[in-house]
Amino acid sequence: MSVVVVATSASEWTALRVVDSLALVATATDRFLECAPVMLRDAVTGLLPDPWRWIANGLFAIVAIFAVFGLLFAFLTLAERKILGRVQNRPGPNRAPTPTFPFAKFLGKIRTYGLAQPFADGVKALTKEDIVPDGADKVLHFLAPVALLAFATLTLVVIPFGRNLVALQLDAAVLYFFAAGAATELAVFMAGWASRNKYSLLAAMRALAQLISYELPLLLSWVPVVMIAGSLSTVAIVEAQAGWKFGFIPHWHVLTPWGFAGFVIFMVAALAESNRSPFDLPEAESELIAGHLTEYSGFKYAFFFMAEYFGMCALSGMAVTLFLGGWRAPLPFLEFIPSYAWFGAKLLALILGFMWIRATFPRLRIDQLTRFSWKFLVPLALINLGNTVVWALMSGGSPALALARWPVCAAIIVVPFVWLGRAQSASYAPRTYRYAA
Amino acid sequence: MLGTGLIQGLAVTAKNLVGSFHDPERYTTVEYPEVKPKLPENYRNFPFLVSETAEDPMGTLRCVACQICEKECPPQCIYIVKSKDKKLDASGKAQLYPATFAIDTSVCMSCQICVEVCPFDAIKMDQEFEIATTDRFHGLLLNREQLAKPNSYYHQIHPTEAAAVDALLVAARKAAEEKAKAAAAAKAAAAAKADVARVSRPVNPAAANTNTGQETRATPATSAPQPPAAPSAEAPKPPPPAA
Amino acid sequence: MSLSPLQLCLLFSSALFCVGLVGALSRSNTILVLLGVELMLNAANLNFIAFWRFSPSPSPATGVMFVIFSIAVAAAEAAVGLALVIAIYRHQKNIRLQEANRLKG
Amino acid sequence: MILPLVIIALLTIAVAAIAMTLRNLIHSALLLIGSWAGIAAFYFWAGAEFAAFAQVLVYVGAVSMVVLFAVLLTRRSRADLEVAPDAIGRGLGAMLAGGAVLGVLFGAVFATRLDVAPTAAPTASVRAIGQQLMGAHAASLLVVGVILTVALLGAVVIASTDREGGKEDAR
Amino acid sequence: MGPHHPSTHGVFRMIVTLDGETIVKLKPVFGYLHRNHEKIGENTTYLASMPYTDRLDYLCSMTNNWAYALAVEKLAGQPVPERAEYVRVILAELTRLLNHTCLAGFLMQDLGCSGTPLMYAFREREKILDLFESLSGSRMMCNYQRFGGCRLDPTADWLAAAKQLTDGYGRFLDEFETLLTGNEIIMARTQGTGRLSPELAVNAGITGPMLRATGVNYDLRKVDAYGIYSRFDFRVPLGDHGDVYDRYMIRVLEMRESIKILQQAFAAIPAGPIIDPGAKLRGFRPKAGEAYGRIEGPKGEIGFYLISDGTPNPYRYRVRAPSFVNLTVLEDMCLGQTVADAVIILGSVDIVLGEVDR
Repeated sequence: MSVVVVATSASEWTALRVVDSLALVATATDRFLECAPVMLRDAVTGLLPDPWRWIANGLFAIVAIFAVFGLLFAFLTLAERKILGRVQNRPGPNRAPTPTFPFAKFLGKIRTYGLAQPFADGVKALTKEDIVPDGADKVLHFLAPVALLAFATLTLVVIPFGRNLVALQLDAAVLYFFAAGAATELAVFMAGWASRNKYSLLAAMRALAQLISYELPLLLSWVPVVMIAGSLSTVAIVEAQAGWKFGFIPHWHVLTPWGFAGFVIFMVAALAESNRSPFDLPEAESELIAGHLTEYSGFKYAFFFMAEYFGMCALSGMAVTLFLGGWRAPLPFLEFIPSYAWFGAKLLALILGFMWIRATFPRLRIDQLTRFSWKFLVPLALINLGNTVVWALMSGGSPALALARWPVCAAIIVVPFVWLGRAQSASYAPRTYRYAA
Repeated sequence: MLGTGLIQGLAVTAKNLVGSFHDPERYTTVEYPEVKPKLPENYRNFPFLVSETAEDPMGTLRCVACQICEKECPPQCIYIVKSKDKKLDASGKAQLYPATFAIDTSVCMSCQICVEVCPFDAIKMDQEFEIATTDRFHGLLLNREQLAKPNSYYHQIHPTEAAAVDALLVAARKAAEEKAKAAAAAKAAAAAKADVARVSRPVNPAAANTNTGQETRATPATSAPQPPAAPSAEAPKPPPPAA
Repeated sequence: MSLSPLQLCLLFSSALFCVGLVGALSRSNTILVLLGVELMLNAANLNFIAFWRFSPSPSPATGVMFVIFSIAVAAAEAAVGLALVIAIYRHQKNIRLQEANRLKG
Repeated sequence: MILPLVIIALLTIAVAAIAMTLRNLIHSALLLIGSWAGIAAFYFWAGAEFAAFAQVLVYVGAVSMVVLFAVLLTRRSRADLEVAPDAIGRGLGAMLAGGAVLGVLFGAVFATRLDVAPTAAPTASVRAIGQQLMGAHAASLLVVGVILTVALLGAVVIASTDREGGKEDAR
Repeated sequence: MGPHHPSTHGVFRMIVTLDGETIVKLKPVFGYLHRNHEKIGENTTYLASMPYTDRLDYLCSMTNNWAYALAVEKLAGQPVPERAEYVRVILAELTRLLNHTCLAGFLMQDLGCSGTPLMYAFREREKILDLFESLSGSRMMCNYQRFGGCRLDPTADWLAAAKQLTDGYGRFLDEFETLLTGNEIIMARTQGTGRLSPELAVNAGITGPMLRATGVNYDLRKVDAYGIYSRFDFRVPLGDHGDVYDRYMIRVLEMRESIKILQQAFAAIPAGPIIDPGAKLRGFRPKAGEAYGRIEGPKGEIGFYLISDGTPNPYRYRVRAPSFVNLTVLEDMCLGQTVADAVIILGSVDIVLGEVDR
């Protein structure tokens, strides 16, 4: 599993609130595997005098995130093509040979079942000639992928990967996450505008319409979680999901009616936000060739690709933190597996879900897409807010009340879902066909 | 309800994803260079000339340069030049042979009409499909030497069809011998009669039982007996118009 | 003349205010004027936070409250302002400030 | 402790100044968005994280979109973006006014003795802000809510009369 | 949208004038694949142009061959033995399965599925093509029918393999339908797009599934009852909206009918000669006169009009290609739709450029 060595470092500028990482280690269960990464980091930063320790922490975190998510990106592309292939009854890439050096001829013969594919893609992306359309303003053309990747990486900083493995412990972490997420629209606009051709500008406008209209459901879907957890900081939210009921049902938010509805809305909006599967309109091959990415080639295109995967990882990481109990083990006796392993497993499960959906569904048209968001997701998210309030109010009293709140909340969310669903699908219905004589 | 159709769709793709690992029917790729696909017996690619024996392919070509296939070929991609002299063919008759027999495989669309119309079963369809060449002109113009392949090779690629063709040939050759013997016997009898009736000299038009020139294997008018298993190689040849 | 951090912040915000002012005055394109005004607004917010930061009793975060409300209102103002710009543009096909002097229509 | 403040301040002012003088409209708009980010960094330094993220979310996320859309919709051809340098007189006049205002403000700042103890940054935790928002300022919160919706509807009505006008932001 | 736009099936160009997203005017431009098929037909013998008919609609060569053979048999009054008729029906229905599966795959590809339904469709198509290859020698260019019957007699195990395939085809269709027909996204995108009114369809001479999707009951297999179709009982599905979804559903239902026909044909195929003994292969000189043979191809009515003047070459050789005729109404269906829909509508018309340009 990907070992994430991420430093716990207080936000630099508020010196007062430096949380002493050593204190945290003591409270955590002292199994070696669990706090190996933190101890490793402390061993390194211990040598440095005080002001430099903070910088070392920061660097450690940055290096760790880029290393882990860079590799994850590489193998995710491979996993995507393998899964797509297997769904379509074909093997997927397995022909990439291992690099042969003059002295090691036999190296090329090893059948690498496709594992060398990401590196082959990387080399291909690097060596591809980098075309910049003459009309484009060079600065923006270059800046767009960099900005997109920067914002995507910024969002990764705040997700708690393990028991005390969070790069930046912020008070308003979730708000920070979506602030950085909202900035990606800027980069998409820059990309569309900089490549100076009609198609990519049209596609950039479409992409923006999509991003903006799906940002609202995204934001509204995590408000209930914050209301129940009582704090905006991701570490506190994971804390709120601790403990088990009746010994084996974990307190995860997803297992409550409003939590499940919020999770579904969050995932659908995340799909749209990262331009994947039913909503991948900007890169709709059949209409606009490659959307706002038409004019990019070579390494810059790989950057866009990487930013998309980083965005997908960040969004599904946040979904895991908010709804699936971050790095918590599902069952008490499974505690011995290190926490970041659990986080990794859940993250991969969600991303595989993304790919599975990509392999199955066709694309929505732009007007259906925005209508779906405004007429279906936003009202549903608002109703979900009301639902959480009811849940919270009823949770106070007697156990009977506690039991009663399950059906009530479930009803509150299911009835509008069905009613809105019917309104949404009014325009089409499964048809029966008559036969001639 | 809104999501049901979508969920069913997901279930189908999941079934395929899982299926592709254990169910051969759901994993159809054959990794070509390592694993060669098995070709059906009737598969046809470009034609080749059948020669009786393997040792001297050029000498024992069945083709008698009758140029029927050259006329019938839709894209006209066969080019034949008749030889001046004659040589004995398998059944001992003196036959012409093609001095040059070239097929331009860049034009040929392997439609197999030449095989149908050839009365001597001299040209058959090959199964060799890895014939990429770098040279566009000369590489694709196959001359006589490149086209000739032994009958044994023909048996190897089209077993049932070849067996049927050989059966027909052997039958035809036997029929030819009997006719030759009958003709010899008739000649002998005629000679004897001639001596006896030298004086009366009746002129009886010799039934043209042996056509000179093209020795055609007049297959019986009714269609070739249907070999139960083997597909009949050619449609029965109508006796060509009297030479 | 040791400058206390608060004074530094004030210098920073006033400098920003002046840049916004210059921008608003010097450019003829309506959108840039609006952006200049927006910049001036942000400079004001800056002062609030600065004073809250160095105020003796930071507990009731009034400064921060003020900033949040002002951001919200400024966003609404920007939206309406730019809508006006588009309306003007449709009217007179270019958005040079000087020519927007006809009140008719 | 002062160093980060100085860096942020200089950076933001520089970016804002360049934004104001640039010829290409799109570049200046983008640089201005950069300066907003600088201001958000200042909030972050000052400890008001909530304000910083609000600023980023509202300005860098949404208002920038509105600005860029407005810039795009109000041009006929690419040439419109190269805004011709306006009359020098106008520029000079603006510079003079700005300089005067700057002088006055700097004088005021230097004159007052604001001896403030370099106390540690007060932490405005989100919970505290929440309580105050809902507590003392609940009424104003609702008013702001109303303003936003009214502004939103107004903007949409103004912009899209006959032709499909500016795409107003959802905020 | 240029000649090699990724979504047109082959070299086909649409000049589309847009107002924002909706289409105001659409002018199809084709002819990029014109190979002078009909002039060649006049310069070669009847037999020689048989392999060329494979290249007309390269997806279903068996039905092209049959249409041409039917026309020539009508011209020359050539009787066809019983077994050949059965083999021809079996091959035509197999081609219909093949073509409709391909169409469903391409349509889903235009809709945006990243290849999954297309791969399932091709997996089934490969099985049918393998059958054709083991029978006629080549997967797509079969050149299998002759005037008065077929070239080779299908062996018993070929018939068994084909029967086993048709029995398994029902299962594939069910899986395909659960994946696609109930899918809300597909229903939302295709229902109501590219609507074709029955009157316009009839006036424009549209034939095949497109016509039946608008509700007009016209299927040559019932109208002409050529060959021995009168012996099989099968139903003709009719749609009533005439939009893209109907055309897709009509084709899926037709596939189910074809399976029924195939099963009946396999049960009743007699032994006997595969080609009429009197059939002449070379030196085929039909008496002077003209004939028009047509069959219900997967894309519509494919017909051959021949005038012979007693010489081995036809005097006039004309092909009535269904794709070409169905394409004429493309503009009427696309008006008012968005660009994304134009691509789907083109996909649902199911054109093959080889047939359109000839």
